[in-house]
Formats: sequence, C-alpha cells, structure tokens
Amino acid sequence: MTIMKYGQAVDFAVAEAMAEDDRVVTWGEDVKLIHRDLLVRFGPERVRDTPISESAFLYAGIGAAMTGLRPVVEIMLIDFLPVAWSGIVNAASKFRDFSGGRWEIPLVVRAGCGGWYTDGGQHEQALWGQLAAYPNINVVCPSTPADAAGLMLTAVETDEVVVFLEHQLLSEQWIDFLAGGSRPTVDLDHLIPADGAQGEVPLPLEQVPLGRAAVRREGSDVALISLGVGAHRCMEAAQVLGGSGIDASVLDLRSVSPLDRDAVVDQVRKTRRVVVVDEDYVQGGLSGEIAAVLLEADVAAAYARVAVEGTIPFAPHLEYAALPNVERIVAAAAGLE
Amino acid sequence: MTIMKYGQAVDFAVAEAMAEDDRVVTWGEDVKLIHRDLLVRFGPERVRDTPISESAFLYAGIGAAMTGLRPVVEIMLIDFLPVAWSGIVNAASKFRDFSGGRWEIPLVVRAGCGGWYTDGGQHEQALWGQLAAYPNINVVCPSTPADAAGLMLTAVETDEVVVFLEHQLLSEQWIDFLAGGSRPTVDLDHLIPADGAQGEVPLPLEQVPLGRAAVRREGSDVALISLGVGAHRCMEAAQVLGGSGIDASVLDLRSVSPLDRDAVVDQVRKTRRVVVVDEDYVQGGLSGEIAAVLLEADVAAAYARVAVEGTIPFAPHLEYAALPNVERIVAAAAGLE
Amino acid sequence: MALPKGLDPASAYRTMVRMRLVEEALTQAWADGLVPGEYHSGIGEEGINAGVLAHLSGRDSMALDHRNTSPLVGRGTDITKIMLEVLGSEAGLNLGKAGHMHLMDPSLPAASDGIVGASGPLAVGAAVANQRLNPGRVAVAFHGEAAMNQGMLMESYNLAVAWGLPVIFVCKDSKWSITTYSAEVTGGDLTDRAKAFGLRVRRARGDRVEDVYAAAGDLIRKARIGAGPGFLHVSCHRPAGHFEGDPIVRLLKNPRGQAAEWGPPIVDSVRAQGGGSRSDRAAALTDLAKRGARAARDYTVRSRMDPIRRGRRLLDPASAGRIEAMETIEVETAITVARETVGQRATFGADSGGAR
Amino acid sequence: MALPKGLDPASAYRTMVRMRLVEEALTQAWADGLVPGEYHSGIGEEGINAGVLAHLSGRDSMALDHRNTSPLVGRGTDITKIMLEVLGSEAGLNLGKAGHMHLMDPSLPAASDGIVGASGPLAVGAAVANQRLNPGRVAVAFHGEAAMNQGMLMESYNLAVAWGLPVIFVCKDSKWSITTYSAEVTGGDLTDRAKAFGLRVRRARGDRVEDVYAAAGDLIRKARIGAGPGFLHVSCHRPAGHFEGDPIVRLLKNPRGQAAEWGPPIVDSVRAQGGGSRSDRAAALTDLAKRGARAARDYTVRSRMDPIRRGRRLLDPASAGRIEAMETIEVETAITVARETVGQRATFGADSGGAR
Ligand SMILES: Cc1ncc(C[n+]2csc(CCOP(=O)(O)OP(=O)(O)O)c2C)c(N)n1
Ligand SMILES: Cc1ncc(C[n+]2csc(CCOP(=O)(O)OP(=O)(O)O)c2C)c(N)n1
Ligand SMILES: [Mg+2]
Ligand SMILES: [Mg+2]
Repeated sequence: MTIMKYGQAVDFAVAEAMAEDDRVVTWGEDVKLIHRDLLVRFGPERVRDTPISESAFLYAGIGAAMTGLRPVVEIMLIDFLPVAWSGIVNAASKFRDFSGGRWEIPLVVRAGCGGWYTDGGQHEQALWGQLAAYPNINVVCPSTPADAAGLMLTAVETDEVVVFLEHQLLSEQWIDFLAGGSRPTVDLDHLIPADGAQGEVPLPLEQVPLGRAAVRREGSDVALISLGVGAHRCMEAAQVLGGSGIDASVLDLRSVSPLDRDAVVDQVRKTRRVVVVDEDYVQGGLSGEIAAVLLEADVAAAYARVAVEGTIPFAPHLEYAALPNVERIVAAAAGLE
Repeated sequence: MTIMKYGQAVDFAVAEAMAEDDRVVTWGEDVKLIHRDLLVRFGPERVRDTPISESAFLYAGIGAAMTGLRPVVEIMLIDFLPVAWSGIVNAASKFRDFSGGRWEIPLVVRAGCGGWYTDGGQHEQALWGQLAAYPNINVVCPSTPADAAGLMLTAVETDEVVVFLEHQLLSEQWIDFLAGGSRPTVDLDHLIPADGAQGEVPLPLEQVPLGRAAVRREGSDVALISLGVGAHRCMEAAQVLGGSGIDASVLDLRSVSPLDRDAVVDQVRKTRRVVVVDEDYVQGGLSGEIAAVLLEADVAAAYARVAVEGTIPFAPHLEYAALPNVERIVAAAAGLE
Repeated sequence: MALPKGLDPASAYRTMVRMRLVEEALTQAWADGLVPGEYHSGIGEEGINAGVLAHLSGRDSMALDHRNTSPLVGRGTDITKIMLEVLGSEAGLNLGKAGHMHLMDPSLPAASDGIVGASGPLAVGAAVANQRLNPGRVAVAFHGEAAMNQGMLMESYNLAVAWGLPVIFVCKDSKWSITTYSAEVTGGDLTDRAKAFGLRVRRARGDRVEDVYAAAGDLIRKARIGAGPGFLHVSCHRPAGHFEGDPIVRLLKNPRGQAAEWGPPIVDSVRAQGGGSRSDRAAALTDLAKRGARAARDYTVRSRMDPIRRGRRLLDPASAGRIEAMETIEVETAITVARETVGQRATFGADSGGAR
Repeated sequence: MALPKGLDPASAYRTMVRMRLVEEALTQAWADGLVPGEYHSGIGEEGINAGVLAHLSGRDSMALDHRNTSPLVGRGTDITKIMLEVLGSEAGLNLGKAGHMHLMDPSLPAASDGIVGASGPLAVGAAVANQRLNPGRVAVAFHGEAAMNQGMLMESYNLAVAWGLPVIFVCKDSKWSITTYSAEVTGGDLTDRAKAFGLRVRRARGDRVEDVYAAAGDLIRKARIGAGPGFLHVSCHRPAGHFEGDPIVRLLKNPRGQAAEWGPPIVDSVRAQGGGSRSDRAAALTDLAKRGARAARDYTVRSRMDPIRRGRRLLDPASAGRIEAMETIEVETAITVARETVGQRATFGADSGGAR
C-alpha cells in the first residue's frame, strides 16, 4: 500500500505496464511534458507528442494496435474525441467483428472528462453514455486512485479497446492545468472529493476488472448509482440523507460498458428505490440504460435521475446547479416514495 | 393528396421550402446528381456538391446558419457523421446556449440511416440514440412519405438544429444507389415495407411537429414502440401477435429527440407491457431512454427490447438476424408476462 | 521506357490478370444478384496495385479503401475465401461479417475501411508499429484522389512526416468521386499538396505497371531504410464507374432508358414555378451536361488505357496466354465454388443462403 | 517601411492598447482568483488583430479561437460585458453561459469555438452566407499555427478555394502549441501548405501592425470583390505562455520552485528500474532541455517584439499618451464594475457569486 494522487496513480499504472511490456507506448498532445515522468524513463520513442490531429493519431493507435503495439492514446479531454469519433464508431468498435474475430485491438484511449472546475461547456463533458453504445468499446471512469491504477492496468493488459476516462476534478494534473489550481488565490478543496483525489493504492498493483461495480456504502432505503466524482457526491448525499433517517446505498459503477448489471439489480432489489447520478446528459446515455436494466430484470423500483440537462454553463454557480450536486441528489432521493 | 415515394417526398418538401425561402440552400457529397431535380430548379449556387470533407462542410453549415442562411446539409449516410461529430456535439448543440440564447442555428442535417439491404456494419447504423443525447439537437426518422415530407418541412422551417434521418430501406434513391436495386436479378420487395416506401402525401404539405409520436395501431395487451422501418416491422408483428390472441398497439415515435414522453406513457399505461424495437445499438440509446421515461412516470410495465446487439454483419441472413426483425419482435412480445 | 530493374513482367502480368479475373467474376456475380449491397471494383487499378505490390513481401502492412479486393488478391489472400465473403457466406474470409468494403486479412496484414480517408492514418499506425517492432517493414495506404479532401488523411500525411515513418500513400487518381468530378471540389494540385506536407512525391501512370513499379520502388526503398514516408500519385481510369450499377454508367450505356427515368422529373423541375432564375436553371443544366460529357470521355477510355492490355505487351504472347489460361482456371474454380456455396438467390434477408 | 495607404496609426494604436489593457485586466483578475478555469490571453497578438480588424466593418464575420477577447475588443464589443462574462457573471455578454473560450457576439457577428481548428469551417460557412446574401462582406477566421494540423481546418481551406469564397484565414504563428514546439510535430512549411490548396498567401510580422495591415488589406480587398479566399501567415510571440498559469512560464519565472516540484519525480523516473535504455533516457532529457531552452528564447522576447511598443513609434508620443490615458480610464472603469459585480471569491462552485 502506498498513498498516491489520482493522476499519479494512472501514470504509475501506465509506467508499470510499459516497464513490463515493450510494446506499450503512449502518444497524444503534450504528453511529453504532461507525462514527463514517463518520458524520462521510457524515452521519446515510446512517449510521443502528436500534432493536433485527433482523428489521425487515434486511428493510428488502432493501426498500431493491429500491428503489434499496445498504444495508450491520449485525447487530452474527452470533449475533443468527437473530432475523431469515427475512429471509435467505425473502426475500433468494428474491426474485430469485421475480421471475423481474428483481429484484436489492444488499445487504450485515455482522456480527461467531467466538470466542477468551471471550464465551460466544451471542456467538461462526460460523453460516456454515448461511447458505451458502440460494440466492443469498454468505457471506464475510476473514482479513486486505487481504481484508477487498477483499471488502467487492466485496460493496458486486455486485448480489447478501453476508453479510460480520468475525471478532471480528481486529477491533480488536470486541475493544475485547466483550473489554474496553481493560483494561491483559488481554493477548490470544497469541490474536490478528498478520497478521490488521493488515496491508498495496493502495491504491487492489482487489476480492477472491467465491468465490475463497487458497493461504496450499504443501505436499505435507496440506492444511489453513479461513478467518477458522482460516486463521491453520492457518498456525501448518503450522509445527508442518513441525517433524515434515509439509509442510502452507494454503488460506484466504475465501468459504463460493460455495465455491471448484476450489481445494479442486487442493490435496487434491496432498496426498491434508485437514484441514478450521472454527469453525462440525461438522454441518450447511462441513466436510461440503468432503467432498462431494472425493467429487464423485472425489478419494480421508484426511479429518479440527476444528470446534466443541457449545455454546462460557465459561471460557477450556474455550472454547479447544472451538475449532479449533493443538493439535487438529496432532493431526488427524498422525493421518491 | 398525392402518391409519392419516400425519398421523393423528402425532396419535394425541400423544394417547397426552397421555393418559399431564398435562404434555404443545400449541399453535400453528390447532391447535384442525387438531387438533380433540386439542382435544375434552384441552380448550382443553392445546390452544391462538396468535397469529401464532412467536418468542414457540416461546420460550414453551422456558420452559414448563424449568418442568415438556412442550410440543409447532407451527410450522405449517418455512419459518416462520426467523422464530423464534433460539429454536432461541440458546436450545433452548444452555440445557442453559449450565446445566451441570442443565436439561433436553423440547420438541417440530412442523412440516410438504417439497414436491411446488406451494406455492412459501417453503412447501416442508426446512431439516433446517441445523437439525441446532445442538447438542442432534434433527431427524427420518418416511416412514411407523408411524415417524411411533413417532418422535413418542419425541420427546414424551425430555427433549431434537426438531424433528419431518411431510412435507407424506405428511400427509393438509396436503395437504388446502395443496394443496387437497379439489378433485375435482385428483388427486395419482401424486405421493403410498401406503406413506407410509397404513400399518400397531403397537398399542400402539412408540417409534422417535432416530438410528436403517431399511434399506428391501437391495442390493449402490449405496446410496440419504434420508428422508421421498425414501425413497419411492429405493424407486421402486431398482425402475427393478433393471430395468437395478443392485441398489440404500435407507437411510431417519429422523433427520437424530443421524445414524445406522453405518448409513450399513455400507451404503456394501457397495456402494461412494452417492447421497444430499435435499429440502434441496445445500450446507450433510445431503448434505455424509454425505460427511464416509464420509470420516471411510475408506470410499472413488463419491458423488453429488440435492438442491435453488436456490429451489423454483412451476410444477409446474419444481418437479418441481427436487426429487429418480426420474428424477434413477436418472440419478445409473446415472452412478456 | 526500358523495364525498370527488378520488375518481373510475367509476375506483374499474372498479378494483374488475376485481379481482373476476380473482379470480373465478382461483378458478374453482382449482376446476377449474388453479391448483396454495393460493389466497388478495382477494374482499371490493376497497374497501380500490381506495381506497388511487387515491392511488398513478408509482413508489410496494407491499409485499403473500398476497392480492396484486388490488392488482397495480389498479395495472395485465398480468392475463394474472398469471393465467399463478398457473396455473403459464413465460409468467407471474415465469416460473413465484413463484406466487400471491410475485407480483413490479419495474416498479411491488411485491413480495409469503408470510411473514406481512413486508410491513411491506419497505415501510419501500422508504420509506427513496424518502425519499433520490425524495422524494414513498410505500410502502404491506398486511397483515391477525392479522399485527399478528408481531414484525417491530410492529418496522417503530416503525422507520417513528423514521425519520419515508413509509410507510403498511394493515391489512385480516378478523377471521380462517385458522381462528382473531383477537380470541381478540389483546390490546388494534389502532388503540390502532398509535397507541402514534406512528403517525398513521385508520379506514375496507372496504365503502365512498369512506371508504377519504378516510382513505387523508389519510395518504398527509402521508407524501408528509414528515410521517411512517400506519396505516389497515379492516374487511373475506372470504366465501370464508382460501383456496379453506377447511375452514370447506366446513363452512358443506355441513354434512352435512363433518360426516360430521369427526364420527366427534370423537365418538371426546370419548369416548376418558384425557385431559381432562368439563368440559374440554365447553369444547372449546363452543369449536368458537362458532367455527362466528362463522364463520357473518362469512362470510355478503357481499352486505350487498360493496364492489362498494356501490360500484356511487356511479355511474349505465348507466355501471356499461358498465364491467362492458368489464372482463368483458378478464378473460375473459385467462383464456381463460391456460387455453389451460397446457391441461387434473388432476394436478400433471412432465407437467402450464405449459411452454407 | 512607409505606412501603408489607409492605415490610421492612431486608430490602430488605440485598438492595440485597448486590447492589451483588457487582457491585462483579465489576467490580473485571473491571478486574483476571479476568473474561473482557464484563460488564454491574446497578449502579443495585438498587432495581428488590429492590423486585420482595421479592414473590417459593418457585419463582416469573425470566427475566433480560444484567444478571442482581443478581436472582440477591437471590433467594439462592450468590454464590461466581456469582462463580466469571463468573470462568470450572469450579467455577462452571454449571460454567464459561455466563458472566455466561447464568447459570442451575434451583433458583429463573431463566434468563438474552443475546439482547435473549428474557426476555419465556421468562417467558411459565414462566407457562403455572405456570398449569397451580402456580397462584399467577408469572413475572417483566426487560428494558430498548430491548428493547421487539425483536419477540419485543412478541409476548410480546400472548401474555400473550391467555392471561391470571401474568407480570409489568419494564422497567428506563435511557434507553440501549449507545451509543444509546433515545428517538431509539423511537416513542411505552413505557407507552402496553404498555397498548395490554391489559397492566395501573404506573410507579415505580427509585431508590426502596419505590415499586417498591408498584407491583410490585399487579401481582404480581393475577397470582397469575389476574387477568392486568402491566407495570411503572421508571426507572433506569446510572452505569457499558452494560458495563465502555464507550467512552462512558471518554470521560466521560478526555476527553483518548479524544479522542486518536478525534479524529484523526474529523477526517480530516470533512475527507475525497467524501461528505456540509458540512451532512451538521455534522449528524453535532451528533449526536455531543448524544449526549456526554446521556451526561454521564445517567451522572453516580449519587449523587443512587442507590437504595442513598436506601434507606439508610429505616432507622436503625446498622442500616444493621450490614447493610453483614455483607454486606461475606460478599461479601469470596466474591470472595476466587473469585479464589483462578482464580488470577492476565492472558491468556485455554488456560492461563488456571479449571480449578481
Ligand atoms: C467519410 C465518408 N464519406 C463519404 C463516403 C461515401 N463514399 C464512398 S467512396 C466515395 C468516393 C471516393 O472517391 P475517391 O477517394 O476518389 O476513390 P474512388 O472511389 O474514385 O476510387 C465516397 C464519397 C464514405 N464512404 N466515407
Ligand atoms: C480539437 C482540440 N484538440 C485539442 C485542444 C486543446 N488545445 C487548446 S489550444 C491548443 C493549442 C493550440 O495551438 P495553436 O493553434 O498554435 O494556438 P495558440 O494557442 O498558440 O494560439 C490545444 C492543443 C482543443 N481545444 N481542441
Ligand atoms: Mg476517385
Ligand atoms: Mg501557436
């Protein structure tokens, strides 16, 4: 066990994987500086800066993965992936099937995601709900350093495509970079979940399997289901709800795809009330899928969701109101019969 | 009233709108030849061929719409929109909000979608479920010539962004173009819903509102909810189910976003059983959203979905099995308690 | 032109003939209703494909576009399996999952992508892998001239230069993009464009396999020794149009029939009330007429510019005849097997064979 | 160089001073914790912006990138509203919905897009509309040199040429892309690249507003009369780095402090078992050192290459002083109002003002 920061844990796992396997390489915009610790250990051939050409260097990751490498391609922020969406939808998602199952694509797409630090509607999206639609695309977003390291290790070692989302609010690197967290005049501590930004990481690293949720809190009255920063918001909300005698469980999905259907069903079967807390858009994504899982499993439940209902506004108080904050979660949970 | 083919009805509506309003223009790959009837009536300045540059010419549509034109931008097939996805996610979806509501974007994005005619996994996707996630993006897919014309008229006349999806199996133009329907040796009649490919269109054209579903069949035992070709498959399935004494209603959503929540709730409240029939991928899209709508409205229902579970395979019999065919719908409906 | 060093004309000719025969077998199967969906043949591109492929060996990578049959045939992928795949059989190269736009042969390796422009960055990725894991191996991307307006392809040129990769981009310039005359939607000259990214550029005539061979050889040799990427621009002609059933080809072959179909609505539209001015409409008609005339010119040069007819002259008639006979037997056998496997079918869908 | 015809040096200087003062007011507010998130200033780009803007009038369109404050200031957008928006107030230009990366002023019209490269195709779209609805109006896209590797921007060059549009692409070449030295990831020469698309190309020095004015004027005049699009390449320097709080700038300003933070993990990593060879690691360190040296060179030329210092020489000191005084008053007033509106805040989130 050792204490690590969230971003550090991700890089630590990448470093472990790179040390283990020569075929693991990484590229993306500014990675040489952002991941300078990887650069100086593995050299400029394995840690490459790219031009601002997301389509080409993502597709190149696919091509490289099909030709023997195991690339970790960094797309900076997930908001920029739409520039290269076709690589995901039409290539990464399809080529194994097109080959009749003969061709694996051991590719990790790494990107920051999520908001709360006020960077505007084009730099704080989650987009995980839509990504999860495409066949053969695994999508994960860890909420703690241990999961960050464990899921990254799994992501690099699996022969499948994994979109690995680092929540920007949890990552010390992104907060410094994007929120100007370096300013002594700014204090984001009340927004940043301490347990998420820093925490214990098992050594040697342990893989965290894809598609396995983690129960963060057991409760009998209502299940709060989320991931990333949302999982922490749910913990806080559970605390508040506890104060009014509502006993909430918190399920941290960790993976959006594959989705841990059993865990969802187990929790909600107990509580018969569920609030899905999702930093992604309300329609077309994760929160609806959870509803479908419940109905398919024939679990009758009072259901509510707290998600993003439009463009994330820039002004801090508007942004806060638009994101799934604790107050909204508590209100939704308390409002369920 | 007059009889029109599906693709013809779309072009007819575009022509009406262009004749009405000088600011309506259209561009895309090969539109001059594909929509030659528009070209010869409105001239080469208003009907333009583009280079194969989806990102640029979609974004250009946004820029033009913000500067006084009302463009109908054709992306050929929706499978190619991922190349330009950022234009939807980061611009078309966001700019009205970014402007504080001051800037409208009267843009239609027109594209073929959907399968059944065996064109492989990169040319037959629906993708409507994910598109519906993005704020301020309306998404429609008509199932009849009347709806095709009526929805296109609405799409061109609204000040919002509308993704207008023409189902390729219903469109005589796309079937000729992509399925080689011109071959005397090929007969696709058993696959093409006759009522969808051709039908009555009111004259003068009547707008079909966005976000309004149409009840195609009233029934009391199970609600089949779909759109596009799926609506026709549901009608056929309802027929079959009727034979076994199951009385099915069929709801044709027409719009994926906005979604006609009331119509969904109304139907299922009556039947307490629902099958969502969706040509899009099973996760991350429409079918989950319908489940959420039901749970949010507190409608307990037996729920099943028939959707696409992986890459659409090329071989005709595999493709047929992978798409939401009548047999799958009937089995799903019959399987509900 | 003297034959370039290293070119075995018999082998190049055999490759071209084999490609042509396979394409003809498949286009015939398409016409017979046995190939579902679209089919984009590589007829007319044999000189390009054979000229480039003659330099590839071992596990050099190929990234292909929608005209991928011929390059696979030329690299030795089992033609029966290709045919079965294109005919939609589970016994096909990719178990019936791919179809002709996505033929995949990991054993070469070669991947096809139906998204225009994607072959470029895919080849770049393969080249990164080769550079690191197997120095000396190259990756070749095949794409059309119209694909050069697709951003990701241009991005991939830049990336290839920036990273000094062993990749060669082969631009097959057919002058057409489906029904669009590429020059009408393209700014500047394409070789200038490639040069401006810092690519080493060569040009060749696609109807002369020896010309392609020489130009490609130069670029591929340099790429192999780590001297960076190359761009090969090759002219070609596509007598069959964009795909089988191409409406422009139908128009050219059967002007009356097509006019009967297209004419009345065009006439109605030209006359319709509301819309463009008289000169707008006239300009539109001129546009269409010009396109028709260009198509008539470009689509009918088959025999004169046929790489196979020209390639035949590189060897003596008797050897050429022997090659043709042998290849014909192989291809005939393959297509017969494929046709028998899928059986007769006039319709697609659930019951239309292929499972066999 | 004699002053180009039509340039009013006082007006250009006033524009530049106003831009600089607004940027300084905002970067100070950022440092004070009043601007949430990122802030990319246009300090160093005033010569470019003023030189181009001097040719715009009426409803010429602008499509802007992440450095959009200065062009809006130069076109006359209310600076208090800009500041309120950047400080996150609902009283801002865009009701607090946009923030600094997305400032929108439909009344100009001008749109900003934080997605690198998007300004190009947006301007192309505006140009299509202008061409049809308001001949004579132009659209200008501002973008960086690194944006030229983004496919959609290159696509938009081609589209502009193919459609003969009244659009001008202004490439502000800062040599840097965040922390990446652009030349390291870019093939060929950027003006060659633009030329190869068929764009009319001019170059200018961004520290000389008169030079920019002359080059831009030529391109804009031609675009207005329908003679097609242009590309203007302008050098510039960004002494403040990519954005406020830029880690490289922090390193340059406070080498010891930053070294204390970055050093130990770097040393650990260089020494870590497993990984690259000794020469891989040495190459990596050389890489970083080279980058640092380049930054030290490029980021510290502020005074020598400052467009405002140079621009001041174009008029007599007294007039310059008057302009500075007047603009200072206006900008001071605006930022005071903005600061008072949002109040003090050391934290972002629900309670952090802005609603006022
Ligand atoms: C991104 C994308 N846009 C459009 C298409 C449709 N499409 C298929 S082939 C083609 C034309 C390609 O022209 P070119 O690159 O010159 O190749 P050619 O067909 O002439 O060999 C188009 C537009 C596509 N497959 N992908
Ligand atoms: C598509 C996309 N990729 C990456 C980014 C992150 N990003 C913002 S600015 C920038 C660098 C832009 O460099 P350049 O175009 O030279 O402009 P400069 O910042 O130097 O003015 C990058 C990579 C982005 N906003 N959008
Ligand atoms: Mg072509
Ligand atoms: Mg720059």
